[in-house]
Amino acid sequence: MTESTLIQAVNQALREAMRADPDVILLGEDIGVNGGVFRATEGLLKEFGEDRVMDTPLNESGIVGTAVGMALYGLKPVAEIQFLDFIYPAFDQIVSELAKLRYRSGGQFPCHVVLRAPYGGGIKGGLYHSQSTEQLFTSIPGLKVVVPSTPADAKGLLLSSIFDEDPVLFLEPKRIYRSLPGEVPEGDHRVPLGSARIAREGADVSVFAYGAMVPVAQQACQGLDAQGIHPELVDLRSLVPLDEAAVLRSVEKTGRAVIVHEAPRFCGYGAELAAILAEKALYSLKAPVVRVTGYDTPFPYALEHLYLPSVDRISRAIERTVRAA
Amino acid sequence: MTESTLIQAVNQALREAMRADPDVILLGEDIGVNGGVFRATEGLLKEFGEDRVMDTPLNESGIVGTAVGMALYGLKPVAEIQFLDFIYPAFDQIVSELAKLRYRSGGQFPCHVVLRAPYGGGIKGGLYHSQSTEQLFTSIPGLKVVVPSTPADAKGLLLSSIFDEDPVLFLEPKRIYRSLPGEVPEGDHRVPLGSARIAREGADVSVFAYGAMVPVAQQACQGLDAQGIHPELVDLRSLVPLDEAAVLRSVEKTGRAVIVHEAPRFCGYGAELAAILAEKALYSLKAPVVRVTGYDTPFPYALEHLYLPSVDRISRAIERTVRAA
Amino acid sequence: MSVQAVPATSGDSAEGLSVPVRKRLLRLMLLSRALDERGMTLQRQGRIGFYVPVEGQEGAQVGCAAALEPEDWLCPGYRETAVALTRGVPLTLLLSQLYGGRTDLCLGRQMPNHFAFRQYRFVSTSSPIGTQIPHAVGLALAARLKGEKVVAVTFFGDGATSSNDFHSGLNFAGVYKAPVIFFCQNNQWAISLPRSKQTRSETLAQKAEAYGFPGVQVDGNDVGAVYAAVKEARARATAGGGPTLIEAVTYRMGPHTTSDDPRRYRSPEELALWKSRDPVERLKEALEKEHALSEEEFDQLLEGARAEVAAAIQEVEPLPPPDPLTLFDDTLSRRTPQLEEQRAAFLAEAPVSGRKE
Amino acid sequence: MSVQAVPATSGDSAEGLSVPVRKRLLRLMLLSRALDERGMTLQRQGRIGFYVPVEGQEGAQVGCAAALEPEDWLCPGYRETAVALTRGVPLTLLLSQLYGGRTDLCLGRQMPNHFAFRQYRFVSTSSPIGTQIPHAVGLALAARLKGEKVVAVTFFGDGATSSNDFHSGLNFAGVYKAPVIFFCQNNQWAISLPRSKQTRSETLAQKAEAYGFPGVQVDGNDVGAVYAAVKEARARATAGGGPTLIEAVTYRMGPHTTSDDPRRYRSPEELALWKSRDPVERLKEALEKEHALSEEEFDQLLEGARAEVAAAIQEVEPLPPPDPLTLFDDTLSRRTPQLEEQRAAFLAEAPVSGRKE
Ligand SMILES: Cc1ncc(C[n+]2csc(CCOP(=O)(O)OP(=O)(O)O)c2C)c(N)n1
Ligand SMILES: Cc1ncc(C[n+]2csc(CCOP(=O)(O)OP(=O)(O)O)c2C)c(N)n1
Ligand SMILES: [Mg+2]
Ligand SMILES: [Mg+2]
Repeated sequence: MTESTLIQAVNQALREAMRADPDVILLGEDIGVNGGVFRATEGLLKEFGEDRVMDTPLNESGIVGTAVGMALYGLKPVAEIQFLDFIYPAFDQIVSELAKLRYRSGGQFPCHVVLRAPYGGGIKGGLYHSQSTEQLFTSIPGLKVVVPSTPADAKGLLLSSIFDEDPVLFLEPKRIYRSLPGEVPEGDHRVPLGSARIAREGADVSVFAYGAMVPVAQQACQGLDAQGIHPELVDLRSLVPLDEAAVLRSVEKTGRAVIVHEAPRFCGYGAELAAILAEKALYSLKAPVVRVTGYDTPFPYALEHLYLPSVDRISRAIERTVRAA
Repeated sequence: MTESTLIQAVNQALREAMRADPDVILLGEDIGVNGGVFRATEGLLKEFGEDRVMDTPLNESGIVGTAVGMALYGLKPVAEIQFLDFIYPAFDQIVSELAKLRYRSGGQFPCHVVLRAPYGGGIKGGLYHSQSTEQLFTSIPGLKVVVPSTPADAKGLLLSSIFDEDPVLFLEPKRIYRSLPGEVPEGDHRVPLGSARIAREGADVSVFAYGAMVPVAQQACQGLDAQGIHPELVDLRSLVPLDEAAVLRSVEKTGRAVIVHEAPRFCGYGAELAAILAEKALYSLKAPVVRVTGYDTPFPYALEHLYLPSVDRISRAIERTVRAA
Repeated sequence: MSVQAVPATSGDSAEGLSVPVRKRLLRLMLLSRALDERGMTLQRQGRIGFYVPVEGQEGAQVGCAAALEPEDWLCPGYRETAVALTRGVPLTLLLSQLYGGRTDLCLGRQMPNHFAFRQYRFVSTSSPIGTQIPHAVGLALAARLKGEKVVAVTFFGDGATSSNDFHSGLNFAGVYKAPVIFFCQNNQWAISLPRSKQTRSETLAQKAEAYGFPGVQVDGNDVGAVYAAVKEARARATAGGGPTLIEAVTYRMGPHTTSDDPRRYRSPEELALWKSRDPVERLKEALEKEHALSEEEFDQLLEGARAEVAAAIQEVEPLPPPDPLTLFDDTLSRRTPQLEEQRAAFLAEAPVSGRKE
Repeated sequence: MSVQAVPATSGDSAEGLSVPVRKRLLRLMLLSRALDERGMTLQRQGRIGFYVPVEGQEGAQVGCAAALEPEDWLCPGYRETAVALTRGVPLTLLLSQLYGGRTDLCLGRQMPNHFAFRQYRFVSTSSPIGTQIPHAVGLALAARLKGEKVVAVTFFGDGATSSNDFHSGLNFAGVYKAPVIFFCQNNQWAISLPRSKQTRSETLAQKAEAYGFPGVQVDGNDVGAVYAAVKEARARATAGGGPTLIEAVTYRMGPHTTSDDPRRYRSPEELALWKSRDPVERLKEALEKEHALSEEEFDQLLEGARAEVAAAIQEVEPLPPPDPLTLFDDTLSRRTPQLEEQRAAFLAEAPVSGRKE
């Protein structure tokens, strides 16, 4: 165990994977000489050379399309998209190719690519360096979507993603890249995809969050203890596949649910969570489900602090939910 | 009033709009000489000339990007995307530009473009000529999403979209382009965006549908009358903005909800409807919400008839919901 | 370049192609044509749902595929039936896909002509235009990394040169000197859009200039010329010389697909002109001029091809559709909990839902 | 073309540019440089959040913008501050955007340097690379349809030539002969990627070949040469001659943005070489050689520029941030029911939620 930041954990996972398997190839913009704009790939060019750490031209559909080709051959490409906000030129490759190759070929051409992308707000990045658009990917059958919230999970989930058989979009909460270091197991540490983590046990209400919203929700939960409210905090970790059993188990216990995400509310990922509860936990629900989310607008710059779910907003939503009839 | 097919109604709306306003410009692949692969633009090149009915090269980001530029100038471009399945090369232009220009410029650059796209299954079009991916657009703040289900609404909603101030994705249910003709008012017939239509009044359960699922759901509802089950069928018509009041009103009356769409279930548009009910109608709900949808897979070819929600599947879901405790 | 432009070479370039080889190519071209004949008819008869004809482009496809090695990777579009035939894919496998039946390797999941044959390094085809182009770059780089001396070849049309992925694929290939052949069949039309309105560039071959590698225009109806151009590009690529863009100038003699009516947008005169350049006729005439082929032998070849196709249809047509439960396979390597539940519900409801078997 | 390639022209081409005009251009270049000095410092001091310097590219930007007419439309990237200055946008408006304060026309919604000035036909800037390129085509076609004799000019970098929208924009412009100028500032770097690894094409200008219209490479550090090239392209476009791609060869002397550290990827020698080609110095020396400018006058110009910037900062800095309720405006022309409700909840919770005012 060593103490690492989340971004260091990402770097460690990449290094581990590349050492363990010569088929792991990295590609992306500025990942070589520059080590990535967030330094996720620091030192890797030096250790593994240009053939395995490829600086690419400025074109995301080229990056993903090339990675798809490598995966069709049997390599394990891990592509960095500099910011999730810049993934859209590759959207066609993701939706039409990456996610559909296995199915459409009757299983002849599985296509295992990992796309790493820093996402989310809180870094004063404005409209195009802050978005949280996981919901644009979670509805695409054939694609896994994973979001760590701690350094240990970042390493464990990334290693699992790289050695998975399916395409994975790996979203990195850049807001906590450096701010919340934690213990990270050495070596081949894996966290299975599709299993949620109970970040905090509680009895009064279930709070669901992922990525950078986990520590914010955690703080809100802690603050409520004093008032005798004991929320359970579930860190989803993997949005696809979703650990539905964990979600239902928690709400069956608490009877109440607060869902937190940075993305706008309307048709956000939280909608699916709420829908599952309306379908499968209706009789357990003692209070309306509540979503604490970004607003249904683009992401602002100067007023970012008012846009993102805060400890305050989450606390109030939890209180309201617990107090509801 | 004349009897028209849905595709004829689209054609009429385009013609009306172009006659009324010289700023209305059409662009897209094969829309000129060929009149569109579905003939939506039949006869328009002849009437309005090449400057206003532009056949474009094969590039959707070029189509949408050019339309954005025209709209920035003040024109009212209406772009055809040949199949919704082929819109993804333009996704960056839609997400990053079209939907954000008004907001990011402080209102200086509103950007009013209409994107028309045939969508959905039931025509044996397989993986790439059948998808229903409205949920990839409804979560994008700054974009309206409209889906007619009758010829009259096709005309009325399209005319409203063309003379709206905001970007609109106008999804045309190609499966019923020709199969269900209906009366269409002559002239400048408008149906306001954001208002649902009660396609059928009922008391026992609310069925929500849109586009080509409306007639299928309608048939299911009719079949149940004999069994003494009287569903209310709400045709949403506009997914963004959603007529939330109409949704809530219906469920407050019936206490039960069945949501129907062709798209895969997980994170589909139905999730938002269910979430709204879990948040705002929990105390009215007498039974779990049920979604009848496509499966969480890509769209099949040979087995399409088993994939799409059928009268049978919808009927059974309604029955189950009405019978639930 | 106008639509009617006469391609760079004309006649039949026999360069290095012996009579027996050319006869083999002719047989493949005829096989493709025979399949087209029946494919179009089967669709009209409602026996298959859709069909994409190759007619007119057999010279380009057969010439290109014949110049490749079995280890080379192919990233095709939806019109590459003759490529698959040249590769040796059995007719029954092709027809299984057209029927979407139980023996379709793709389990009936795609429209006709969207093939995938892993065993033949013939990558799965999709409908969106151009997306296969960067895949070839990735395959080529992967193969090079593993020390394989092979190329990846991607097939696409004149329309596809406008696609985003044409740009990204060619640019990446140039930067990494990837062993790729970009094989563009300029068949003059992208559905109803003529080549002249697709781009103002004089040739499509010259687009390679933008990426710093050679572009070659070749008479696509001259199977020998195509063969030679591909051989050369392949040799350059495997020797480390990087990619080549080949523009094979040809013509789509039939409709875009069975959904299309070309009379809406092109003239009978144009069609007649190009019929006079039919690649099958040209190869036939050249062989006849050399007294290497008789009318009789030709007819035998054609009838043989037709019989092969008929036999394959007979074999494949009676097969049932895929097992309904295959709906729930292969989206991911394992089903999500939600899909598992959907499958269970499907099974529970099956008797009522009109399962076909 | 290697990174150090000497541009096509060198020295200062005075073609048609009188001394007073060149002095005006010099003043604008100095204004941009003065703004850069302060912008970089303000960011380091935490007074603004981010900054994108122009330093080194003033010749290209000022030369281009000066050759245009006020009715021409501009589709900029995020590094076009000197274009805005040349256009006549007041410093206070630029600074309002950098501060994201109450007087920012964009209401503080975007990162610094992502300007929008409708009144100046300076279209709203975004971060994604290349997206503005096809907008220029649409604007140009719209203006032509309305009978306006204007051009649309879009600004982008060497990196952006790899973007999908470079391809789509140039191809559409070629097909429709749209009156567009594609103004590429090849500043040798796309963050850490050198021009040589961006594409294997020898020049960026030659990429126009793929779209059937002229591409011109010009010394971007020679303000007069840029001016002349843009004038010529503009004349051709407005006369119906179609688009031009201009590659202005220049250099980004500073970091990519305040988030970047160029020492990680480029050598001091390279920087020194390009400092010797500084466009400001070159114009200054040329004017001095003609005895049209004294050292003293130059210093006055520079100090004047600095004073202007300082005054504008003083005016703008104290202004409060935008009204929090502006969060809920302008997503659509009217709020959706859901957003209306979110606004109401925000208002209800406002006192506790840390509203700044
Ligand atoms: C991205 C995308 N846009 C539109 C279409 C619809 N479409 C199918 S084929 C075609 C024309 C293709 O022309 P070309 O590339 O020349 O190939 P050809 O059909 O002539 O072989 C179009 C526009 C599509 N399949 N994909
Ligand atoms: C689509 C997209 N991908 C990646 C980025 C991240 N990014 C920002 S600027 C930049 C380099 C741009 O280089 P160039 O076009 O040469 O412009 P310059 O910054 O040199 O002016 C990159 C990769 C982006 N903004 N958009
Ligand atoms: Mg073609
Ligand atoms: Mg640059």
